[in-house]
Amino acid sequence: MHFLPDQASTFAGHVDALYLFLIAVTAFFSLLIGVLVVVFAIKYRRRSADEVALEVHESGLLEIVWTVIPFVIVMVMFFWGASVFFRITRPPSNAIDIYVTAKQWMWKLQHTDGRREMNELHVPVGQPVRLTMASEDVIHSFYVPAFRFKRDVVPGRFSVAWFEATKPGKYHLFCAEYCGTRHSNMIGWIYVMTPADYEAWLAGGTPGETLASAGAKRFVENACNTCHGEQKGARGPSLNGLFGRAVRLQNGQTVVADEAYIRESIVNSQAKLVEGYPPIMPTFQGLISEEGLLQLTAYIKSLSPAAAASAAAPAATPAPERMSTKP
Amino acid sequence: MSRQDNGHGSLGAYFGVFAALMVLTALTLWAAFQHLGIWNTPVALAIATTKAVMVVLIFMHLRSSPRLTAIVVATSVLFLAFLLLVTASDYLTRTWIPIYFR
Amino acid sequence: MTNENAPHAPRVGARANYLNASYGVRSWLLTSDHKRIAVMYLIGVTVFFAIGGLAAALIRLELLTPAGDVFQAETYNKIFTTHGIMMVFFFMIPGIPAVLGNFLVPLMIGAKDLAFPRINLLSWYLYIIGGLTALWAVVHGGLDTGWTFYTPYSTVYSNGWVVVTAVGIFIAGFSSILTGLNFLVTIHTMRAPGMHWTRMPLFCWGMYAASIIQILGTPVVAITILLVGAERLFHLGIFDPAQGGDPVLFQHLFWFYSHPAVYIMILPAMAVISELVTAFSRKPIFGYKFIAGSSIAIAVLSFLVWGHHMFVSGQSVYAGLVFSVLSFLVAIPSAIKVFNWTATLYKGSVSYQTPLLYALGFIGLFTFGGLTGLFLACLGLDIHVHDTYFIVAHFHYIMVGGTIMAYLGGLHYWWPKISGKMYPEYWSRVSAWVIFIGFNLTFFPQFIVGYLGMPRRYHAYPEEFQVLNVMSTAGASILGIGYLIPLVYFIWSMRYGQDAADNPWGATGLEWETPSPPPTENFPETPVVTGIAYDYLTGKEEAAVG
Amino acid sequence: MGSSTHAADVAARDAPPELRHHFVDMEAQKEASALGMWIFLVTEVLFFGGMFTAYVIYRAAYTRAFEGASNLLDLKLGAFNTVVLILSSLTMALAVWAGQQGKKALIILFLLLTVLLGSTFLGVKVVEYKQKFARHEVPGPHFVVPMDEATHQPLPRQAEMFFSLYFCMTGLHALHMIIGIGLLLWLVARARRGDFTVRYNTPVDMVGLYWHFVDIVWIFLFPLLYLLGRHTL
Repeated sequence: MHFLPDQASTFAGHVDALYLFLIAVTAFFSLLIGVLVVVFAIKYRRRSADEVALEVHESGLLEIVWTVIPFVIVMVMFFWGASVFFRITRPPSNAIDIYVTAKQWMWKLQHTDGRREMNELHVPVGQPVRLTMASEDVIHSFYVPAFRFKRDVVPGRFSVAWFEATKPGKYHLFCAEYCGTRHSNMIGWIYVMTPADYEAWLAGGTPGETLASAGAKRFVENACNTCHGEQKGARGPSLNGLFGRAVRLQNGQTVVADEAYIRESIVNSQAKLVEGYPPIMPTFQGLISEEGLLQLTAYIKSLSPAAAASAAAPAATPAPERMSTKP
Repeated sequence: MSRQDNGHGSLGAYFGVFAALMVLTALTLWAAFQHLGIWNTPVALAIATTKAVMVVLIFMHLRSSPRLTAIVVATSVLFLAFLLLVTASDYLTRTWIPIYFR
Repeated sequence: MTNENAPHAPRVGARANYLNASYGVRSWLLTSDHKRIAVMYLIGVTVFFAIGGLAAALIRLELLTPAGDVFQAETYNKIFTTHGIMMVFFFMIPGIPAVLGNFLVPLMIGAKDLAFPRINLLSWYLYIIGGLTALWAVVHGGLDTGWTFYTPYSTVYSNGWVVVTAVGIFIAGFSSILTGLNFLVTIHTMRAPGMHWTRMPLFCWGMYAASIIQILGTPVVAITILLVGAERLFHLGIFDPAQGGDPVLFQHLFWFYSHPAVYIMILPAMAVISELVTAFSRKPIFGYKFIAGSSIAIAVLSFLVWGHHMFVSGQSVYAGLVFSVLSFLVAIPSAIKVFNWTATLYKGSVSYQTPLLYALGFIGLFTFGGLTGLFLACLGLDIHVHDTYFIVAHFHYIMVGGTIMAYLGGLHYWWPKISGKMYPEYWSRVSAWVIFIGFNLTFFPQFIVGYLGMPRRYHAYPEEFQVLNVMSTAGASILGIGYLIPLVYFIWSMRYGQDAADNPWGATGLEWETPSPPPTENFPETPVVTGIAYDYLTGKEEAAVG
Repeated sequence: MGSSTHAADVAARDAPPELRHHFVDMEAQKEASALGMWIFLVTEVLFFGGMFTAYVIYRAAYTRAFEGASNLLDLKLGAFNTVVLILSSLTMALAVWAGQQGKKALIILFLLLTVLLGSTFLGVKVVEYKQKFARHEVPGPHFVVPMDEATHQPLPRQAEMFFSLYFCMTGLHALHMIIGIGLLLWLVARARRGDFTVRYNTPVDMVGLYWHFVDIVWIFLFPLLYLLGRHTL
């Protein structure tokens, strides 16, 4: 009977340390209160029917003490928790890309070289893996207890998160957000493999059509190239080298073109109008499937190979912006 | 406290507020067609809030009601502000790139 | 002055009281006496608790085995949704406020009745109509969205009775609003002369704080559920991402109410505990102002913390930080209360009657439950434990270990006043221990299986979690028996119980100055309050006995 | 318990018929009723507040779509409705004033005027809704994405969200108007029976508070729904 799941990611150790600290605090205060209550109940039990209690004066100091001490403790918890949380919010730049499509009651995982897997994911150990996830119907949640990794996959946007496996093995994959009848069957396995095994596995499988090429086909099908072509005076902004670049908008702000920006500009094209171009792009809300949006994003990312590597440039300072959301 | 009635506005106050509301309605209509850039919405909301405050103070005679009623009204506005601002804060900061923490 | 003379002569020796003031179903169903309405709520709340409890038993039965072999997946989903809805909206929210609050608030502040008695009766009818509507939906096939109605599953993909259940909850929501409104106006305008705010029993402070939340929170969930219903009926796209809607906005609007709602559940429980601890230590409360102040602080702060339900749902990082720090702050007033209760026991004259057993059980379990809440407020940890059984264990420690323990403690404590009869002391102590043991065996293993990664709402789970789930089901059966015992002896006591004295515990409080059970108009003439709340006679140090 | 007869209990024996048994005197009863109504209005503020939050969020997300769709609304009817509603607030206030004076004829006159104005408002709303049904601007399966008057291009598809919110907000507001008119007619019936005197006119006051609140909701709805995109024309 073990009380902690396997620690199989860089993140797991930090979370468990924090967990043990909170357990210590919980145990201490529960015991403190429990013992005090039992001791007082026994020591001051009513011995005769009309026995009266003893006068006890209220003490403001005591009240301040047991307000400040809990406050300090919870603030320590907060800062420690926030630091652990920030560790996972930014994918490192050397992460490999996996595109995940969640559909009612199964996970479709696609590697950039086109290899597709169902409810299973093979990743090399010691290599950060960035998941770009989209849902085709309801909210799902990609949860790997061994990595202490969980991220809701909300339909209507990309959910980007990452993990780095540190221990080869076979780990549970669960869907953690209730998503319907077979919610408990939407499970799978993450296979963390040593580099040698991973190479062998890669060699064994036959890579299918890469996402980027599927995206290119879809780019033409939806007549995107009529405006976003490379010819002079094209009506839409050129997409070469777009990914990762800062884009100046009509309202004067600049935005970093990440996956979310690409998706929003397809689905809700009027949200961020690029400077120097008329707002004539139709909105493709509900016209392109999640699969298609993933492919288009992969295609556009492939148009700027340099940018793809340093997609998550650390230097970008927070760009406060007019209210915008990714529905 | 207000003039002759036991705590309720007089006729003059009612007609005065009515006139003011009409003027403000005309003003907000006019202002809507002016190009004030990002100030269009704040101006419209400011006018609407003024009209609402006048209705509450005079028509609903909050001015001559016990202080507790004013506290109740303030609480509703405060908690509505909680709902609006905290929800909006999520949407506003969603595109901010988190500080890089390694 | 009883407003109607009793049709038959009252029982020999029984003084005129609110129970025998008039007979017949009409006299109950059209009553505007807050005490009778409280008893009718007691019956309604018990029925819905039984339904929710049955659903809980079925869940635990299914989870005995890793494979989903007792029910089909869809049936299991409908069962846990029924358990959630029945317990949250039809037992926990009305629970203590409607039963104990309705009965006691007028009595404790020296009033003849609530400010709006007929609206109080309307609240009961809205509660029953809402409850029956939700029950109708359950009987006709139920719904499988979970009690949270998350979109777009509830609006687009679920084929259960979402709209009918939403209407049921909407109606019951107004019962909660009107009860809160009644308490606020009563406490503000109808306190007896001399009953200043600082002399009011802490029970009324707890009801006041819970009413504030009911008034400010319930309308928001009402409109949210209305929008979900409208979206299903008229194919609007407000929360449907395919048409530009945002499911996270639904979560914001839903949790804006649903987190303060958990404080509607716990504040009345804390209010009961303040009464029990003082009465059975026979000693003024320690830190009256701090406990009353904590209730109000919780009521206000609870409206700013809802984001901790959405740390992993794509909410912005900075909003997550703000919600995390505020969620930690809202834990402080609860800690202050626990410390003050413990200090009240110090140098008291503690008598081990059943209400105190429940109170001490509450203090222990609520402390542990509250502290596990800090795990969820903590950003780094919530990533791992969100939507797992760790969370299920946390909120059951607060709701079952806290609110239900306090509810039973309060029910035992005021049973002489409500029914005029005493409950059997032996059996009540046995059931208190059975409940305490069964509860811990049920929910403590869930913390462990939760951190190991077992997700919530799973019909089938991996084998390695089975041992802990079997322990939990074993505990649930003990807990189930524990709850049946009080049901039996409370009914038994109404007929065969020993007649109760006006003040069986020797406690302070205006409600103990009325006969048991009190007359319809509570106080022949309005009492005048002179002393502080709980001004028990206390001896000096040197005069201490033994 | 001493047998000190409390001043209130003496007053209770020869109290006016409208005094409820659990109140000390009429003033306390009126104060409690007013506080109760104001607290109810707090719940209404937050009830509409939920929808205003959705409106604010989606307008920020789909500004172009919302501005374009808003310009399709009939401004003349909207402005006329605003004037009608503010006028009805005046007549309601006069009805409350008349109630305090106990002038039965004036109470009935002003109440009926308020009912008339409220019905006019609802009539205009019916006209507006019919217009939208005709132009397929009603969200749902047969919604047609309208043309943007400024650029003569079809509006972004999220314009349907604007109309969803438009119908939810104005629909709920209209429902509150219907309830208000029902209450006013009930007041007229009671006024005709002579229930309202200088000493007892609380119901008129309470319905007045409710009616003014519904007017305030429209005071915010009108600019947010009708005026937000006009500056772009």
